[in-house]
Amino acid sequence: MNIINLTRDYDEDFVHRVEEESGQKVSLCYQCGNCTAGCPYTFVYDIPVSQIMRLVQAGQKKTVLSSKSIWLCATCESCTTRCPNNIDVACIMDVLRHMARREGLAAVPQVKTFWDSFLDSVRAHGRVFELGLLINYVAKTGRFWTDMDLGPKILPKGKLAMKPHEIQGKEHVARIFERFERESNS
Amino acid sequence: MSEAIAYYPGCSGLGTSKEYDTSTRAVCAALGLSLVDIPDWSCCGSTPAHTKDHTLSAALSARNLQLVANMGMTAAATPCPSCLTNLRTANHRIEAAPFKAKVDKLLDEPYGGDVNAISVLQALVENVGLDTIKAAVRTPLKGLKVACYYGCIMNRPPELMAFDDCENPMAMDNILAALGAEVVPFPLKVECCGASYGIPRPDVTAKLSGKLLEAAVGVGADMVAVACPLCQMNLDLRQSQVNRAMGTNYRIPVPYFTQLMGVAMNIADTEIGFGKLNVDPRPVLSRALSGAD
Amino acid sequence: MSRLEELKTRIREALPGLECVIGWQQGYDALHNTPLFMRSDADVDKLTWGVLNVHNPAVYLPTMAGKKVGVVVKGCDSRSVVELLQEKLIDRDNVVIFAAGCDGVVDLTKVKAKLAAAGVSAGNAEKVATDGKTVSVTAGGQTVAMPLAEVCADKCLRCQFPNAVLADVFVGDPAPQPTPNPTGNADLDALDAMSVDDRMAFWRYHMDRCIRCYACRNACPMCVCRDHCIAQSREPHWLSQEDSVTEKLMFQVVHAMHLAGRCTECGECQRACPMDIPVLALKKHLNRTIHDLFNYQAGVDVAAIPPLLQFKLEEDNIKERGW
Amino acid sequence: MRIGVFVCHCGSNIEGTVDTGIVAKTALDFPEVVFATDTMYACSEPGQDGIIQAIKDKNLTGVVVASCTPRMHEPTFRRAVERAGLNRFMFEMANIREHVSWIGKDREANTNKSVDLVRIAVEKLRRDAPLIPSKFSVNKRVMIIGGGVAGIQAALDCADGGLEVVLVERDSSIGGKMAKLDKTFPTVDCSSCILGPKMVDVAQHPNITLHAYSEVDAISGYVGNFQVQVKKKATYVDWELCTGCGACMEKCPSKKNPDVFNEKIGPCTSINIPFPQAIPKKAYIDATTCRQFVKGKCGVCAKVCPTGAIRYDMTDEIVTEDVGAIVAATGYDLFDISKIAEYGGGRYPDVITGLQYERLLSASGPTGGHIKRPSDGKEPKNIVFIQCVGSRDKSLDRPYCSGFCCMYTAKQTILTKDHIPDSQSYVFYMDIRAPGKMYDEFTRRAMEEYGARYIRGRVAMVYPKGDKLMVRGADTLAGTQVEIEADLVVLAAGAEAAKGAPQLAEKLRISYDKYGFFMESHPKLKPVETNTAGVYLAGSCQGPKDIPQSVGQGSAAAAKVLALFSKDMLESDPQISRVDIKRCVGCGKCIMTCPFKAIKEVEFRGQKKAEVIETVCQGCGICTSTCPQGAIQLSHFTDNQILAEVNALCQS
Amino acid sequence: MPVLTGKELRIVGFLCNWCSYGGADTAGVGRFNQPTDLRIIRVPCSGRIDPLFIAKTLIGGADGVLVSGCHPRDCHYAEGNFYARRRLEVLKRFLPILGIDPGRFDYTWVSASEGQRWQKVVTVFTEQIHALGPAPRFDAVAPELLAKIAGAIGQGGNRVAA
Repeated sequence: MNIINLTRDYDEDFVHRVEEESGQKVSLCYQCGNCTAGCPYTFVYDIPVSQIMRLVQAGQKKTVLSSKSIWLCATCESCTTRCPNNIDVACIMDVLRHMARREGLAAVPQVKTFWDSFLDSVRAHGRVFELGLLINYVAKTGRFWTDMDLGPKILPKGKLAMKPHEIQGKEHVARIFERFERESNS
Repeated sequence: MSEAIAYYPGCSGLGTSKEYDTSTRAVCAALGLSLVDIPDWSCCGSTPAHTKDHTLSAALSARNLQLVANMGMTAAATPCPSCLTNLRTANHRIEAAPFKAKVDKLLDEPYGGDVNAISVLQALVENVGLDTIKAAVRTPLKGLKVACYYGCIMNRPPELMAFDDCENPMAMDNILAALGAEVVPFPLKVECCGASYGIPRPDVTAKLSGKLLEAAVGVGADMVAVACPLCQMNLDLRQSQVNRAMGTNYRIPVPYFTQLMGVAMNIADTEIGFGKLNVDPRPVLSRALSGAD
Repeated sequence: MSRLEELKTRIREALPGLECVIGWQQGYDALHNTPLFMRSDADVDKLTWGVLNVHNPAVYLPTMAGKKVGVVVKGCDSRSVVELLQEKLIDRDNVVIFAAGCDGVVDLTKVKAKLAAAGVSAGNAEKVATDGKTVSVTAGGQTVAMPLAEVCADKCLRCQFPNAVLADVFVGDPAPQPTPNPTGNADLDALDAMSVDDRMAFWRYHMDRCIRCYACRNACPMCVCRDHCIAQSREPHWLSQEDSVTEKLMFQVVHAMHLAGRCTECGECQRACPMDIPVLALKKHLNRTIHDLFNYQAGVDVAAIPPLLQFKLEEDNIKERGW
Repeated sequence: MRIGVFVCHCGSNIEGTVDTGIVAKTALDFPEVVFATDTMYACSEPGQDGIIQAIKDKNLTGVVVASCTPRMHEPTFRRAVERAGLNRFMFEMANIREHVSWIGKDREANTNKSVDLVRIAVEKLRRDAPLIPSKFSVNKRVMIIGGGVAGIQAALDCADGGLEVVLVERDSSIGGKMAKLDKTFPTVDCSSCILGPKMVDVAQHPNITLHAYSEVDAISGYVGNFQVQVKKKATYVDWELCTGCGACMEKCPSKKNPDVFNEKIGPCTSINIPFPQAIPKKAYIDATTCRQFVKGKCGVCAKVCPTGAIRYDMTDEIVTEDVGAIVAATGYDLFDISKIAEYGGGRYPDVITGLQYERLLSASGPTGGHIKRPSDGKEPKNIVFIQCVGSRDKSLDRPYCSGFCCMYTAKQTILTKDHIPDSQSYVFYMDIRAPGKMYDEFTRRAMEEYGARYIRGRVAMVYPKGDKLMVRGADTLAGTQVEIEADLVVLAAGAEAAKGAPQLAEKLRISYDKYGFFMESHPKLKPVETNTAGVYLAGSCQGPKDIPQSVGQGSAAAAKVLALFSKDMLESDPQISRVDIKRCVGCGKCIMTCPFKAIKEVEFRGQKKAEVIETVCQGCGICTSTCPQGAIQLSHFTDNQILAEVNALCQS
Repeated sequence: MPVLTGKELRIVGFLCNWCSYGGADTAGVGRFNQPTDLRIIRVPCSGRIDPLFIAKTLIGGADGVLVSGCHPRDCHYAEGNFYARRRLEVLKRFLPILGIDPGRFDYTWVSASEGQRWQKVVTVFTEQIHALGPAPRFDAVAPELLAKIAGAIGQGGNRVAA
């Protein structure tokens, strides 16, 4: 196990950025573990959420941003709801994902790919085109077996549209994405 | 008494949760709650948007809220908790002027910030009321044991959602009780089902949904009533994946609560759309309603 | 029977049980009325009612505390009576309030300006006539007609209470509720529009002109300290007698702060000022603050507790600054 | 006035960053200052002697000491000038240590600022007047409010000290929370065995008058002379006649009422004596459940009572007690566990509070001392204890530590093992707070000898699964989520201010914090005093406390009362408000705003005037800033004194 | 000499004895460095502070006034700070109409244990006063400004403001 040198390895800027972007004060956390206790995803996390909070407090940017946990959090808000110190933990997890994206990190790539495919679909059509999203995701990840078993169950129900529902204002939506990219690159 | 509220069906309402959309529309119409479609609404961005950026996420929601404002209305109802969370979060975050400025920069038309978003569930409880629902029951769901599952974000975090009890919500229970069903106390009402990990991490979703199905069967429920398209898909469509992963053999129907309202209110089968579910609730339903067990 | 005649009748009826009744009479010329203390029927004959009754007779009530007296009031005057009752400075059993609906009173400064503009000397006005809309002043043989709305007191322009809020005897029909005229607030609007530095210069300019005569205080019905005003005492010694702008301004601040939550904006301070200094603006500003903070207005409810003599554990409108 | 100024070096504490010599030299230029010097340690014996000597040598009539905060040594120097023959109020301090030398190193600025502070002290002193305290007599009776262990201790100590004691208890028996406990930590001795004799002593002590089933209705007066109205609530039983035989309870047909003494986990009758050791052991009727009151007919108890003590027509009665001091010992209440819905308290019968568990453990409890879970009466094997339920939780506005839960939970795990040897206790905790004598050893024993499994982490949720309760928590030390299939879940519900505490504080005119706990006068040096003279605190009404602390405070409060009553006459603090009767117009604004009802209206030559009640006035000065004509002035902080300070600072 | 020219501004503090004065003591005991401008006048309670003291201080030439008392509900005298809060807030809103920048006066609550909070309050407030600079004085209004105002007033009669 790595020894952390708390004087040298403490990334003050990282702590500051997390606090600023989330609007949360991480020093409020007293490590009771309630977030971990309630988190439905703890079993797949590489670092439980309470330890993510601890590592943020300790300024351990690299460990946190390269963790799988931040990509496996579903924002179910259990942690935020039950935190005795009123910390919006789910928001901090969101912010950590934002930061990881900026650093080019994604420890669970298929989750990021799925979310990106989703947003691509919104950007292209104004609304999500479910079948298109799935096809796009499969194409990007090569995970061609994804949900193949469900096809026979759902296709006959006539629920999955074969064509996207294009909206009239889809270029409005596309412009939101364009402006967002411009703003974040400036 | 006819009340009007803007209606935001959400993308899945056009696809995987069509039956939620049709049953919601039919039930609300029958109860005098007029749902007015938002012209040319777009996707709220759902979870993927807020995991990418909060400004982007808020802008995608704000576009729709402003469309509602342009209709001259001040409130919108949505059946989908994920849409609801995004719409409400956008409203909450833009209370801070610097954030609002950033959002407005992304939009064609800035959002004024004065459209409230609530769930269809909340609209049914608060705008329509249990008494009206009770009075509209034609076929009481007597003998049907239902577990009400709300999903993780219908009521959380409580400061944001500002509806019902966040640990033990009762709105859906009360509606189903009003329909005459026997509501069994379901302890995992607000546990997460695995959300959108069904595609990228089916193992995760299978495990979490499996726990929910286990608990529902454990409390003797005939079916699980839900209020979220994603929950419905995970518990119903992916039930076979759960069974495979957990070595179980569940076959429990997972209808939307609006579908059960439709049954009790004698709404047309085409609107209820039970045929679109994976596990068809009708056999269980007719067995329970006929008193045979 | 006119309002005035009915008032006189009712006062005559009540007079035997009263030390005196305070009202108004014509003063040294037709334009200037003065207070009237009616003790006999002959005194009652002198009573006047109308646009020239500018004084607030409530100012005399505290000095007569302990005696049973009557007072004739306009709507605005009645608020001072209410305030005095609320502060227990006079006894409800010892005051009989006579009132009638009021159509407004003139601001003599404005009247004189109109006369001057018409080239008429204001001295020794011979006759003043009014029909409720127009005031016609005859002086030096010339008659100048002026719309009442243009020469009435500012307080009448924003009047909310043309009829007494509290009266034992109310004669005639109540006056209609006037529509507020924004020009009644021109003084405060102008100050609001100024920069902070300009406001300092503004008060500096006026305080330079102040002659420290205390007429503002003496005319104020709520200045009940009278001989014990802290502006002139040694114990406590708040102000020196030095004729400096800061001491004079400080006096205005003392007057205003002591009226916070008590001032009914009767305007007597400003009317009495021989230098025409707009001292009422300070009190109006405070009243606005009191209303914003505590949703309170003085002189409408005898039973109310003034806002600065009470508190709430959590204040509705006071947001403390985070450090 | 001839003023002397003494500027203290405080060793190097002040001199290090302030040139005290220059400060003293500059002070000589101030009006009426005839003598100024710097001194090494003004508060030391030679320092004080130097001041006394200078007063005598230079005929000083007033003294300024520039040194530390007056909150530290003002009383010291006041005594010194008094020894030199001056009135002790002819003295002022300039705080040039805490407010100057210790907060910055700029010697020039510090020296300069010190000069200013001395200047305003001189200006204030020039307007000081000698103040002489007045004397008044003391009524040497004391009232103790609350008959828990703290109140019992205070009552017994006062009574043993020879005082007449009036003890007021809200419930029908004294004993408080301690009477409900089974055993006590860390000795595991029987709670009722050690409390019972004290309760009997209260009943039998000739100096103690006990008003049980009574509440304080109103309080007036001041230290030495309080008048307290006590409402004796209707018990519907004549306690002069009741022998406590219990025949009425046996025959009462209304048997299914939630037993408050048993924390509502067992039933009781409408006419009830809460527990066998109750003091007084008298029955009372709960009119909200009694059939005679609810249905208008029954009368069984009246028929069976051998002494004919039942009085259905009894009404509340007010008695007035005159006392010279009051001790508040009103204890605490428990956090409502149903507010944490994820734990299911109030929803699942087998989720209970620690105090309810005490009743299950107690031989006099509803299960006769056998641990049976409320839902089905089964003996639980796996028992989960959750700490900090409503403590250390900002989201519930309960950020404080309740102090004693760590210890009683350790005790309960030990007792559990004693009762059910094949049981297993689990304790979810965040930190173990065991700083008392033998306390930490005790918690270690629970783990090491009794095998309680301690898990460092909170619990997120409790939910039923079959006839078990699933407890899902975290083990933060292992960095994992954990689940336990429990038979019973015991929540260490946090301590809250007793219901009605703020209302009582208002009557007592003492401060209380935002949680409703009473405020002591000084957190370290005056822990049982309040800021209202003659009112003292004991026990958990001031904040959560365990039994030894509560007993200690009971004795401490008693010592304070005995010390107060050791004098026949009391001196009032003369730093109070005084009315200039000539200036007063009798408007009563001061009377309206005085928080202590210390000003009354009087008639003076036919005119209304305000008059200060010297013994009640606490010297806050709200009246002075309220009076428009400045007719009421707070001595030692008059308008003129503050104005002189303002002027000195503005004109310097 | 008392106000160091160019270095310090004239800042007067009114502190209640029981909480804020103690808080300032605590800050001293903790050696929490603070700017030196502030001069503290000790009063028993924030309820003793007649808002007129503050007006007097500011009109008299101080550059800033800081009032601090016990936190609401913690008043040594139970209610003094509740009255103070209302009166001080009224005064704060009154100052601008007189021509005094409201930023020159602030009030806050600091308990006897909050030494660090006191340090922050003093530091922030002193910075705020330095940002505002020396206070303009009524007896030293610039002649040009006076002439401008006098001119504006003169045109419409004395009572008309501008």
